[in-house]
Amino acid sequence: MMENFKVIDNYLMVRMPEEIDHHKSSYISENADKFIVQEKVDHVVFDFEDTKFMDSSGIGIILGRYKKISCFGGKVFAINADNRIRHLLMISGLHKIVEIME
Amino acid sequence: MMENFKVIDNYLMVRMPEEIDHHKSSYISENADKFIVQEKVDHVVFDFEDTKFMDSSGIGIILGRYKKISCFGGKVFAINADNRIRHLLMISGLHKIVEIME
Amino acid sequence: MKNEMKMEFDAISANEAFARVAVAAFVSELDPTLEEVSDIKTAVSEAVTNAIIHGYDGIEGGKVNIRCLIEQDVLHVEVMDKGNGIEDIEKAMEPLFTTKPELNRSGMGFPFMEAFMDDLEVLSVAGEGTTVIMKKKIGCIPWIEDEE
Amino acid sequence: MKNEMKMEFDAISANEAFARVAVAAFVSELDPTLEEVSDIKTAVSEAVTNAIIHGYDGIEGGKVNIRCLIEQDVLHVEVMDKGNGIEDIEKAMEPLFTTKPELNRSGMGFPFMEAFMDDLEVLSVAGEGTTVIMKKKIGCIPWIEDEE
Ligand SMILES: Nc1ncnc2c1ncn2[C@@H]1O[C@H](COP(=O)(O)OP(=O)(O)O)[C@@H](O)[C@H]1O
Ligand SMILES: Nc1ncnc2c1ncn2[C@@H]1O[C@H](COP(=O)(O)OP(=O)(O)O)[C@@H](O)[C@H]1O
Repeated sequence: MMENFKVIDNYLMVRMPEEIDHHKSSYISENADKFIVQEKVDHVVFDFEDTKFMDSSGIGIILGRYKKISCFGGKVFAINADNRIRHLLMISGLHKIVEIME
Repeated sequence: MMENFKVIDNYLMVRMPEEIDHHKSSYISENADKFIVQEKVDHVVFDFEDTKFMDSSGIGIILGRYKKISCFGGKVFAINADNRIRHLLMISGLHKIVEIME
Repeated sequence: MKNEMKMEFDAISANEAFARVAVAAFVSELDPTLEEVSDIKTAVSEAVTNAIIHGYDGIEGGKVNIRCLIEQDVLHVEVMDKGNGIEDIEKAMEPLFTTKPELNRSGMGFPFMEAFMDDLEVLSVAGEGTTVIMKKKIGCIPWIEDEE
Repeated sequence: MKNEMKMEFDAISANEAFARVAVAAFVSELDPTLEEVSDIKTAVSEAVTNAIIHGYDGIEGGKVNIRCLIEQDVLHVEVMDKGNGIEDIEKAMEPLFTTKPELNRSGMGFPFMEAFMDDLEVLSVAGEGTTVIMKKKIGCIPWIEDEE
């Protein structure tokens, strides 16, 4: 699963799994944090290309990473988010802190 | 669902559903029998193109149709059967009465 | 149309996916849209996750119970645990309120259940457990009566 | 790895699909192959169908119970009904034997359960009901320990 994390310059790219729930979320959060600390990335990009299901655990993953990097000026991005994921980000208010890209 | 039954010359073509179980089977059997009687078809071709699941209810459908038409010299064919369906036909002994086509 | 189903399973996180898939499979006879299926899966996932991590603090040994009832075109779902219970239900249901931020919880579980189901009721007694009762009307009744 | 699940549902044919999907979802933590999933779905479908059409003669009102247990890499499945029961179990298990040929039954239910599971046991008391107990070892244990 480590191939789901890639560092490009000072960006961490996280390829989100097909199903994002609590069972899967700690793995993603812990590994993302490892990269943030060890590789000194500034920004995190969450790629939802493969994601077919997400519950509020996904919101927790994004929010937690945002809290870690925003104090140093880091930004959080979401790419390839389908309508449903955008809607979930919206009702959570996360569209205010996550840049949703086409 | 009626579009799953087609008469071509004296052949009845039955396009089998994605899931073949007892819940679905009476619909298929009853309609196939209607065509056999009303349209006077001799042979029945079961098309498994769409089928992703089948249990022994599928065997019952084929066996029942075979009994109806075999006494008049009718034959039963299976097309587009994947390995699993072939295996199910095999262990039921149905490969002896059903012609399995490529 | 009437149909009932109950299940009980170990309160471990591997069963979150199982629970939502099972409820989605149960409701499939109502011919829900993909969107409705996602709504139901999300809501069930939230309630079951809460039972596991808040009700039982992630400690194995507890059981989660789900009861589903289809009445006409309405799905009723109850998710129950015999865990910690909730002291202040009103506060718990506020968006972004969570008692487990250290576990990356977002406090959006109840708000998601409210957003995706037509009705949400939470019954809870501190020290005894929690029952979440949800309802959702499924849009389109299939236009042909199912055979059998 | 240990995990348990029980479910109870109305003995109606719409629940045949629900039951096999639920059991397949429960076993997914063992990372079964597609083939193993099909084997399990077929076996569960046979047992549940039998409970509905033979146990309860297709008459509504009965309940079907399923109990699943995962122990290490082995799935145990029990399917129970409180219906008619079976007079002669040995005969019932013979390939092509069926008491309901008029319903297009093929008599291949038990043979399929035997073919696709590693172990099959049938307990039945005429007038009281039937319990089918099946076991299957799932081939490949996932090579990384699942987190949590
Ligand atoms: N089944 C439960 N048992 C005990 N407490 C619960 C339960 N469900 C929810 N809670 C409480 O309600 C709070 C809010 O729940 P929720 O909105 O789902 O957000 P989150 O799960 O992200 O914390 C939880 O943090 C917890 O304190
Ligand atoms: N749960 C059950 N309750 C009562 N009788 C059963 C049950 N399961 C099987 N039987 C009996 O065993 C016979 C053989 O079952 P099976 O091999 O599954 O074939 P089929 O379902 O096609 O009849 C059935 O015809 C029925 O008489």
